Amino acid sequence: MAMQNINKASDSTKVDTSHSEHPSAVTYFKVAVALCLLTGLEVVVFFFEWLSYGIIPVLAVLSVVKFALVIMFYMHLKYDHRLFSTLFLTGLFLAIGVIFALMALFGWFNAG
Amino acid sequence: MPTINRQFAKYSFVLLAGIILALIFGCTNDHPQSPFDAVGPVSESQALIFYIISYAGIVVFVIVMALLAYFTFKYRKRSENEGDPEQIHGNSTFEIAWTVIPALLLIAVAVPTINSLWDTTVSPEPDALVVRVTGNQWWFRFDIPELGVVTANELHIPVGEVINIELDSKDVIHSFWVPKLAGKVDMIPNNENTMWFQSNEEGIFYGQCAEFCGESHALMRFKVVVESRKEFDAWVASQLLDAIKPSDPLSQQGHDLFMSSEAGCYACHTIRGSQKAYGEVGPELTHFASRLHMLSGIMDNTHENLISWLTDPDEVKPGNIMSKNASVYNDPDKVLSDPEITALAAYLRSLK
Amino acid sequence: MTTLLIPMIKRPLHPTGIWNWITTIDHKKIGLLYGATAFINFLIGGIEAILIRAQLSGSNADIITPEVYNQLFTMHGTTMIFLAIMPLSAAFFNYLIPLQIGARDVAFPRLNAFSYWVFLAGTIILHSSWLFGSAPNSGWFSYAPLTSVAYNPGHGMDFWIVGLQVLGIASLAASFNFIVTIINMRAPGMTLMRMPLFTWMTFITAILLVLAFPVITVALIELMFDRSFGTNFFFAPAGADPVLWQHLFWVFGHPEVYILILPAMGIVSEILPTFSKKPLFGYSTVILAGAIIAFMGWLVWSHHMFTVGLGPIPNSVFTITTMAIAIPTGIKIFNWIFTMWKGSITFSTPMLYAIGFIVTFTIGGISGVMHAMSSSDAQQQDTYFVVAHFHYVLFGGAMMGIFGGLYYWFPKFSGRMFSEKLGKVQFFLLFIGQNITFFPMHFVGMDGMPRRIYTYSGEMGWTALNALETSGSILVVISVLLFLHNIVKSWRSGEEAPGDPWDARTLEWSISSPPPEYNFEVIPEVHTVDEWWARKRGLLGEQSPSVGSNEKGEIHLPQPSFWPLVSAIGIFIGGYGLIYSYPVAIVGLVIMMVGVYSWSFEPVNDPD
Amino acid sequence: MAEATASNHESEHQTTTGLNHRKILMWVFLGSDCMFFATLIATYLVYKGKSLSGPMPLDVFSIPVTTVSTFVLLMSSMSMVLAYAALRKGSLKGYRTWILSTVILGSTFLGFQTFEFYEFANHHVHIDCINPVDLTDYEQGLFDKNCKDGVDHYDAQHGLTPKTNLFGTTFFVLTGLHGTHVTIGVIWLMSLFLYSFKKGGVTPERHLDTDLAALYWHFVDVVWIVIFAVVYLFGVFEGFPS
Repeated sequence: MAMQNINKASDSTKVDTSHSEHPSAVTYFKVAVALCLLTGLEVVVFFFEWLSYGIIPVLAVLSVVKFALVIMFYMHLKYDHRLFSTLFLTGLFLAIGVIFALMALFGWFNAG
Repeated sequence: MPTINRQFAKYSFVLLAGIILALIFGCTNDHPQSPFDAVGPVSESQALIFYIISYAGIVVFVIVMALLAYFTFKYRKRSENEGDPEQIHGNSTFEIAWTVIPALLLIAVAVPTINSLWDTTVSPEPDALVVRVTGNQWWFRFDIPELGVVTANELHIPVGEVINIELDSKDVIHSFWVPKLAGKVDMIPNNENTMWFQSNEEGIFYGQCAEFCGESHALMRFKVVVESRKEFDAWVASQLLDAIKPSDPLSQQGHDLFMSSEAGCYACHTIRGSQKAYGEVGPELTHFASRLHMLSGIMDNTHENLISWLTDPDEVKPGNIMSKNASVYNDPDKVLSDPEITALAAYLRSLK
Repeated sequence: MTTLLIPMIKRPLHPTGIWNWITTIDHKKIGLLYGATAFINFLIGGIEAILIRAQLSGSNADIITPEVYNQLFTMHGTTMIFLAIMPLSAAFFNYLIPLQIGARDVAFPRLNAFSYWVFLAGTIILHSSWLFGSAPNSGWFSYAPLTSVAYNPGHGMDFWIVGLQVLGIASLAASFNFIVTIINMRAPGMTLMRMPLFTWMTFITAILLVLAFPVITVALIELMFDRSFGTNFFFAPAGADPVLWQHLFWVFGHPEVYILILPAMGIVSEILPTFSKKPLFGYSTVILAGAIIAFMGWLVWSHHMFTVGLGPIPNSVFTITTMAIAIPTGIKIFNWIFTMWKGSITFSTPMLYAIGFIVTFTIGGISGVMHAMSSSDAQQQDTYFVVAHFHYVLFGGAMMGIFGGLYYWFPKFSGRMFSEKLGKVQFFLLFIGQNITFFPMHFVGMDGMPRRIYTYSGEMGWTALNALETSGSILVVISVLLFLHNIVKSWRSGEEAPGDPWDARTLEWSISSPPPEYNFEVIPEVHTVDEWWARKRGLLGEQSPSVGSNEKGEIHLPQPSFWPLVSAIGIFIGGYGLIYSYPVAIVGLVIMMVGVYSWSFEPVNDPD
Repeated sequence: MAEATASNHESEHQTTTGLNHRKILMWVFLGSDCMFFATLIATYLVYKGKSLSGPMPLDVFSIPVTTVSTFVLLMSSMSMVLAYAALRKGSLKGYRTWILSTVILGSTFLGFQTFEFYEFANHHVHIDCINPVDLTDYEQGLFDKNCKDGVDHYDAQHGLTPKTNLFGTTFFVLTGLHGTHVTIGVIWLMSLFLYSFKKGGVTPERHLDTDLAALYWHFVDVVWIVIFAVVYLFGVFEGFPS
């Protein structure tokens, strides 16, 4: 929901591709609202004890969305040169890979 | 000038080839820690893989070097006014060939390797005799829980039987390695490992700690004595007995010293059957004199060696805990006299 | 406050002599500083190696005590890896990258100076541990828990931790700089696929480095906290698993191996085409293979840990990934060999080194595949077989490549020619010496000799081969001394070198030797790989480069600065502070902050 | 830090990609910093649930408090981006307002963290032995050990420090190093705020100085987003999900 609104908002913002490509303050504000809502959702989910391990995918998705919102809008990766995304995402994906590899090697994903 | 260089090159290659050949033929496998002289299924499997990859490697090396030598010879610049050669930028057929052929070769050697890896890692008889090995700076403690045997640095096992090993460490990381029986597996505190091996031959096999573990890492060795089931049973029976009581005045004096609070040996060593020697910091000494070697297998178990050890342990095994912590070694006022050392040695040598 | 400081310390605008070197931000001078410092480190590491070889020359030798022996091999490894090979590569990066891509300097000249001074600080910190009586003694990979205070009191490990952290800052700063330089400072027309191979390998190395060093940084922080503040990262009684250190170390350590070897591969890829008078065979394949090696460097780290007991599944996975690395490595070797195919080969000293590199590196590569076989590796791990393998890769590979590069670019660095005759003698001595030193190690290793033992008994049967190894190492020493003699003598009184003595192919040869301070009078326009070759041979046809107007008057070079040095001094003092006294560390931090602030507010060029 | 502040006033040379050197540098640095935090997070996860003694995450964490501090950090990101937008529009006044807000919000976050560390270190356990409610495993252990006949309650200090257990070690070092990043960011932004009073110090033309600080600041924010989920909210699980 929030994502869609933001997409609409940024679509409606006049994006000048030639010079200043950055979104308006309104967009920034909407992103902030979305971030707060998502954080709120995370905390609410946290108190749903019946979710048990189901909380992990939910939290993972919610924080990935938050992460993406900040780097795309606040850090302008959505509007900037692709090189910046490439440089950052190289480190990011490798980092995620190393975390998962170490978790696997220390038995996180063993049967059970 | 070029001729000088070429001659120099020729001689040096002859020299090098000579050395390599000497090495290959000079390398015998009867050395005490040579894994090529494999005596059990684990080390045999590992040696086989080594041979496969060595021969494959030598073939690849020879082909590559032959190509290199041929090209350097064939395409050397012959005269100063030789024109530019054709500017060849590449050749996809060649490049695909030297991608695909090595890949196939690697797949071919990967299959037996993975096979051997599982065979050598997973014990075929999980219920067979278990030996617990604990690493210490710088000696090995051996327990055979189901038989109640505890010993140090000299492990006896029966021939032709699977032995399951459990590895642990009391301090830093060590590694358990008897080259003729099996490749090494590390002994890590808080992270126990298992391995297995079997010996198809009787004999005494050398082992050594293979992971750097501090000052006297080089002196952390041990022996595995492989004997017939009958001899093994006899050894177990003798190990289960309590220590022999001192029978002559000298060893009695040594015994008293050992148990005295001045020397304090009892605090760290176990001599079963004695009143108070049940320390576990140092090696078990109940049947010390029954061992062929002393001090984690670095020397024969003789009176002279024992005297030199007791006189100045730090000289024999630098940095060891006994010379650091025992008051008779770190306090100049409490140094043992020569007669005392002789008595101690006599007592220890009596512990058959 | 710092804005007030700036006018008080006058900018070193026209310094001469020693101040010229201290405040320089010229990439060429920094490159030479790197090279000289790193070569001195190489000699120190060599002395350590010789002492090790002396102790091992016979059974039960008693030349040095076990404790000193342990310090020697630890410092030998650390020195050669972090203080010799890496900075020698960095010397080439510094000197050559701007020249190869047609730039006047690197992207951040002051950051470049900072890298050097911080590297020097790390060097001094590490070596000074000898003077303070407690050199690190746990091996270059310092496995926990041998590094904890309980088993390793004294400051040796602290020197190691701080030294590596400081060197890490230097390496990271340099790598950030080179990544930006290569991305953003290329001459017009120099697309990525027109860059010289050495530039490509530098680029890949720098990317590996910025991704790998943070891992060791964190591991070292964790170790430092364990030692200094009693945390439990590697403290087994609290439930910690010491294997974590090994994982973190090798997640860094394996890419580090490629950080060491890729620059040498780049150097060889420059030398072979030049002396074969042919372009590199399969230029894009070689680049791709380099990139794949770098990427796969992240997938294989546990092959250093086959005996740790990870279990058969991880060991199988890492066996396969490790073996797969042989494929791109093999591709490179074949491409190098086929560069000579149908060429017109001149056997100058650099070319001999390139060919020697192929020979020894192939041996190291094959023994590497032998280690990949996790089953039989259980018999090789931690024996002299491993020692043989990585010396073939690091000495026979990286150092041979670096020696080749030193000869190849010596005329460019110095403006003088070296003595070919001495160079060739030196090559053969080194080549033979290192093979006599390291080849028998395969055999003693497979004869059951563990590494890192200060003594062995005669009954083991290792004595003869060890004596042979020691005699080989003497040949290596003689040859290195010969190299020094050749370099010093030639630098002083060698024949003057033309701009392009080898009839080479890349842009650095299009300018005079040594290059002017501004490198290129006119920034060249690039049309093809091997641009300089194409220009010389008139292959560019219509597009032939215009000589252009002399824009010399408009060349603006960044001005020298004190602040990189001040910041580095802050780190240097802070380093000792972390080892001995935290208040001193704060003093160091303050000095660094002053340096960084002043640097930030100092313009690149003062207004005229 | 030194890397990030390198050569502030690089003149705008023509570059190969048309992008600014310093901005590329910043992104490479951030990519590299991902690996820094990945190693710390991996250490935390590898040791999760392996502590031999309490307190465990659920014993000390206060999710509402951390939610507030997370909210504060998210808001600081918004004010940062608004400061940058104001500068691009040429409003120096707006710039100062927003950047000061960011500094204040960032400092507030650090205040929360200090408070949290202090609370954890001085964690107090109160167990009602007669009518125990909602005991965590750790408290149950204390209950079993201490609540004998005739004891009606148990009170004790069971603080969590970096030395206490693996959880304490990994938690404090991970969040502490994040806090160090925030501190550096606060100093950086504060410097920009002060510099904006110097004539020509901060101008729309030199928006890059602020842009770089902003990128750093947002990165610190996204790292916290991960830490909040992985360290705090995953805290419901004492150990591995197996």
